[in-house]
Amino acid sequence: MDKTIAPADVTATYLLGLADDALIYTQRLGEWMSRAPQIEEDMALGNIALDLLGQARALLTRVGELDGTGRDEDALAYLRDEREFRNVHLVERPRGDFGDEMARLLWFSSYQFELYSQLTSSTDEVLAGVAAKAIKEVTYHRDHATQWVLRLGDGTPESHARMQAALDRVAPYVDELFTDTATDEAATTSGVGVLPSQLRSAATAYVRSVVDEATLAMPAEPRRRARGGRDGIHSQAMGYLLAEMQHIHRSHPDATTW
Amino acid sequence: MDKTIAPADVTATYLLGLADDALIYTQRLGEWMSRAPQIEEDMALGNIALDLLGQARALLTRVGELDGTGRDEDALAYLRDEREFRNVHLVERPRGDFGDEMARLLWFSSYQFELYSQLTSSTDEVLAGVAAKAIKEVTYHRDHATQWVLRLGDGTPESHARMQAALDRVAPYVDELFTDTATDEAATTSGVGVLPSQLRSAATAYVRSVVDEATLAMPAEPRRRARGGRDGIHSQAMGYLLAEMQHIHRSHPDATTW
Amino acid sequence: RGEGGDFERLVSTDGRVEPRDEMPDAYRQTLIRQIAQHAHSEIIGMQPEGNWISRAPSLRRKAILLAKVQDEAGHGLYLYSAAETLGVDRSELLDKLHNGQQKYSSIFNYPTLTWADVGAIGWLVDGAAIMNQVPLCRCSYGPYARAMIRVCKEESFHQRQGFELLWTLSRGTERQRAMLQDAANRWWWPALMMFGPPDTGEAAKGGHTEQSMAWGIKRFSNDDLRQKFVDMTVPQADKLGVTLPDPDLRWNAERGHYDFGPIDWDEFWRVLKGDGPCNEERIAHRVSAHEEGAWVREAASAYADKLASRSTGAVA
Amino acid sequence: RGEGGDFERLVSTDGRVEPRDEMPDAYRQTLIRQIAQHAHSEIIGMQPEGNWISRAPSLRRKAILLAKVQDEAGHGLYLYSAAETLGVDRSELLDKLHNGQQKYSSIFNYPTLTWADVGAIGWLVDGAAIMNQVPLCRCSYGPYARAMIRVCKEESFHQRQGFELLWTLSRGTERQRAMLQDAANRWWWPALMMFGPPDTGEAAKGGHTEQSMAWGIKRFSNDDLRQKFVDMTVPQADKLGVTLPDPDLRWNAERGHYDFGPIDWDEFWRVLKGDGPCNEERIAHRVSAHEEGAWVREAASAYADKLASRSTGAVA
Repeated sequence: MDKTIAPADVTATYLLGLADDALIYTQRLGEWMSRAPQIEEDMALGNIALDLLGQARALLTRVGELDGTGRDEDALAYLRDEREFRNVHLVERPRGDFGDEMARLLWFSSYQFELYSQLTSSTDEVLAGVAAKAIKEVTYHRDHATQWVLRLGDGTPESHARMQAALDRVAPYVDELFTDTATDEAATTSGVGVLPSQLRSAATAYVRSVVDEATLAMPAEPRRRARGGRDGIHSQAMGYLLAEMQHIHRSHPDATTW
Repeated sequence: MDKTIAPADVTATYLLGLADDALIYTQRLGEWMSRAPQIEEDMALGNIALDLLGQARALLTRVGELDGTGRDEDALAYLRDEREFRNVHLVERPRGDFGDEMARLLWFSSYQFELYSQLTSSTDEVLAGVAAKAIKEVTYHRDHATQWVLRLGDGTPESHARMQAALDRVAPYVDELFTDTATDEAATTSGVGVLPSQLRSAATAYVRSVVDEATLAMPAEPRRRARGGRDGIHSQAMGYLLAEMQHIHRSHPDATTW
Repeated sequence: RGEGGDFERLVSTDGRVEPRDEMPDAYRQTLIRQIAQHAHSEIIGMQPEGNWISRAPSLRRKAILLAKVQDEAGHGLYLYSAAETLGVDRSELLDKLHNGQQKYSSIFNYPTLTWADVGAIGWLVDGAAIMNQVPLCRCSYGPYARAMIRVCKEESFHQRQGFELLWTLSRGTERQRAMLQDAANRWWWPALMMFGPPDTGEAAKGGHTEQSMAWGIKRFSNDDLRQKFVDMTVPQADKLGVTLPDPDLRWNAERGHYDFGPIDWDEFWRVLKGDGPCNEERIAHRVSAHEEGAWVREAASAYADKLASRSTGAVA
Repeated sequence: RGEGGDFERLVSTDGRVEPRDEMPDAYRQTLIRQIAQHAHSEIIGMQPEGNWISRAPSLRRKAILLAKVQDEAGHGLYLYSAAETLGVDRSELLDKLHNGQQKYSSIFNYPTLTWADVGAIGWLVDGAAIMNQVPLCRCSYGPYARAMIRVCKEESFHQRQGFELLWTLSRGTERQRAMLQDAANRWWWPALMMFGPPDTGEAAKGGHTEQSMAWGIKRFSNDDLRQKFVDMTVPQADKLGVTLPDPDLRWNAERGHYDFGPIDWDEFWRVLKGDGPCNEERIAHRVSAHEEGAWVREAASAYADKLASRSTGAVA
């Protein structure tokens, strides 16, 4: 895929992965609005979704500048096909219960925390700026997930069991976050990016500390591992997500502004 | 809506309602493929969906001839917006359990049975031809629903309760099937159509006989009634159904053939 | 303080009644009912707009909509807190919402069918709500008045955003403009119904308006507020190039107001009593979120108890 | 009949073994396993294609796809019936599918990511299946052989439809052609793996091929079938203007066959053992349909019992 469909520019391709992670996760988090366990949580998940959407917009805009296609954030979000999206499977996974969401958020925010901590010194100034802003947001996201994993893990017997099951269900999606692609390597060489594999131990150590404190267990090595998201190979859930996200925009091909 | 968005020609508008009922119900029935309670039922529901899709295609093609827009079946199915669809709410209702589906199918096929029995003498020859073919299909659909309502109603205590609950849930959607619109009146006057209100007693009598034999009770007058489908006023479920149905087609505006 | 006379004096001098003050039970119950209904409306109101978050046709609008729905959750929280100062608690009020003992604004029983509906809700529904709510910023009950000040500020912002969304459509393609007109057609009359049934002239007899006015909870009649809303909104419709769906709507120079046609109160009562397009759906959605979240709330509470007992243990 | 010699004679003379005939237990067990796996593949195979019914980009294609998925259900039924002649029943076999004791074709653990995948499944996956199945029409076990005749007829029809879908894309827009090429890239190697691991030369030792051939269940080795498939398919790819993703693929005039590159058997084993993109999803989907339908099957069975006892009652 890197050779044929992705934008030629390595930086653009690299940024597109980060942007799509944030955009697609925004879609999933947005599904919680009016469905959260308590009203405070509708607000919190809405906040996190807004932060991620802000990251996605800044990054997509930058991609459009870099890749030479002149696409704006909306063209990139609404007019690409599934195989052109570069997000990891973790973020496209259909919404599960609240435990699943907190397991996903704990891993994703721990990953993003390590990622953006390093990217503040990216040679791409826009990315460095996004990272500097994002690091504060992501610190809050990670803390929010942490608090909930503690409450659920060390709450009632039911919540303990459900939180453990959620961690187990999310486990197959973790490895992909920390797997290097050729684009990652090229972007790291150029000083724009960072190798995901170098984020693994710190992020995992953080998650482990939370899981331990929550009286839960780190899942065993999962039998299967999601892969291919960065090459545009997604799960079957992705097409439905995009159908919903893009339908109105695509239904008005001649509309120039919304 | 009749004045502004629907095709000017009364016949076309009338046929569009019948076509959209069949098309949208095809979408819902198609969701059962690989999800039915037994393999024979995957086949049966697939058959029914295919019959309805055939009706929809013939009717949509006729609409495109009559309304002067020159649209083919695909333009009508894939490129209309939600407010231009004229189906009743019953068929767009999200898939429930198998009891819900049989309650919906019993009502819909009983309605279509009376409808097509009369439309064989429509002054629109295409419609008369569709009706003549459909009547055999619909007889099978109605019989299929009947057999299942009997089995579920007079099966186990659980299935009895679930089938009754399903009939009750479907009840708010029945009235709309038999409510006359201005288009129905004009189409009846011209000899093309038939008034839905004139189908009510025969269809209801049939359903009642099945419900009785199944040891079930006809639901009480429902507190609410769905309305407006024929004017393009749908439920919130409709937009998601159309997003899914239309996304790929709309994603390729320059494709001329599939 | 502590004397029955304080309440009457406070109310008659346009002072603020505070939670610690004595107040007549009927006043307390009226406030609880009204504030709860208002809070419920914010919470249920998240659904029709939330319906479009995943499908917003631009990322900028998606962000605005997400923030707006989130604000509504926030308004719900302020209002439940205001109600709690009257001696009830949120979970009790939510139970009453879920089992139908308390209402929410009937406007949210209408579906959002197109993207333009998101704008129409901001323009018309929030517009009508603000008209109702601005006087409540001077309500005799302090916590409610203060919550309303904050709510109204955010609501005006939402109202302007809704108008701006529609303004953009009005400068757009033919289909975008048709979408705008269609939304106005569908939301105009329900918005007028938001002010409630007539309560002036003949209709004044037997309603709650008089008592609520005497208590300083209500400042204007439903009909006066409705007229103000029409007078404010018609020029805005002109700016949007929208024809409001009322053939009787015209400026009456003599009255200095717009005249408008008769409202279909049968529809109002029908929807209020449960036969609206989305009544069942709204409550079912809300109840299912509540039930699916029960284990989470229980866990949070158990964890808080553990923390409390641990810190007690540490002290002991 | 009834003598051990009958089976050997039937098999060695290319006759048909029928359910009432005696047969070695190993033969019976091998057939049950193979027919069940084949039936399971039809049932699980409904999912990747069923995934596109709601989104098919034309109504004509939607009808073709609906009919095809329905045919797969039908194939499943014939095959379960054939297996039942060997003394097992469908519900037992389904349980073994659901709990992982029996397998289905690993190809269905790949996702259908674009509309072109529907065509690629018809062209490549059905094409490979037919190559495997045509010899089974002469299988020594009668009911299986007869089921395969019917299945193969319908499968060839599906294969042509798949090719025709792709042919249409190949005459379409640049994006449609890219979709076609991408699908071929992703399905080519998994299709080659459908013939199973090498079973000729060194690899022949220790496999089941020899015994199955002796029993007249298998007629050609995996490698021979794979070669036939490649030879048949490469010219079709040319017609579609598709480049198959194998740099080593070229005509070998000496062998009279196409040479092709090494297959990634690590991927094959990985997916077979559960680490494929959709293994969990396919089984979970199937199990949930089965469990959600339990009350329906129970009701049908209870109702049938009632009818039977009523008619007995009437007779008595």
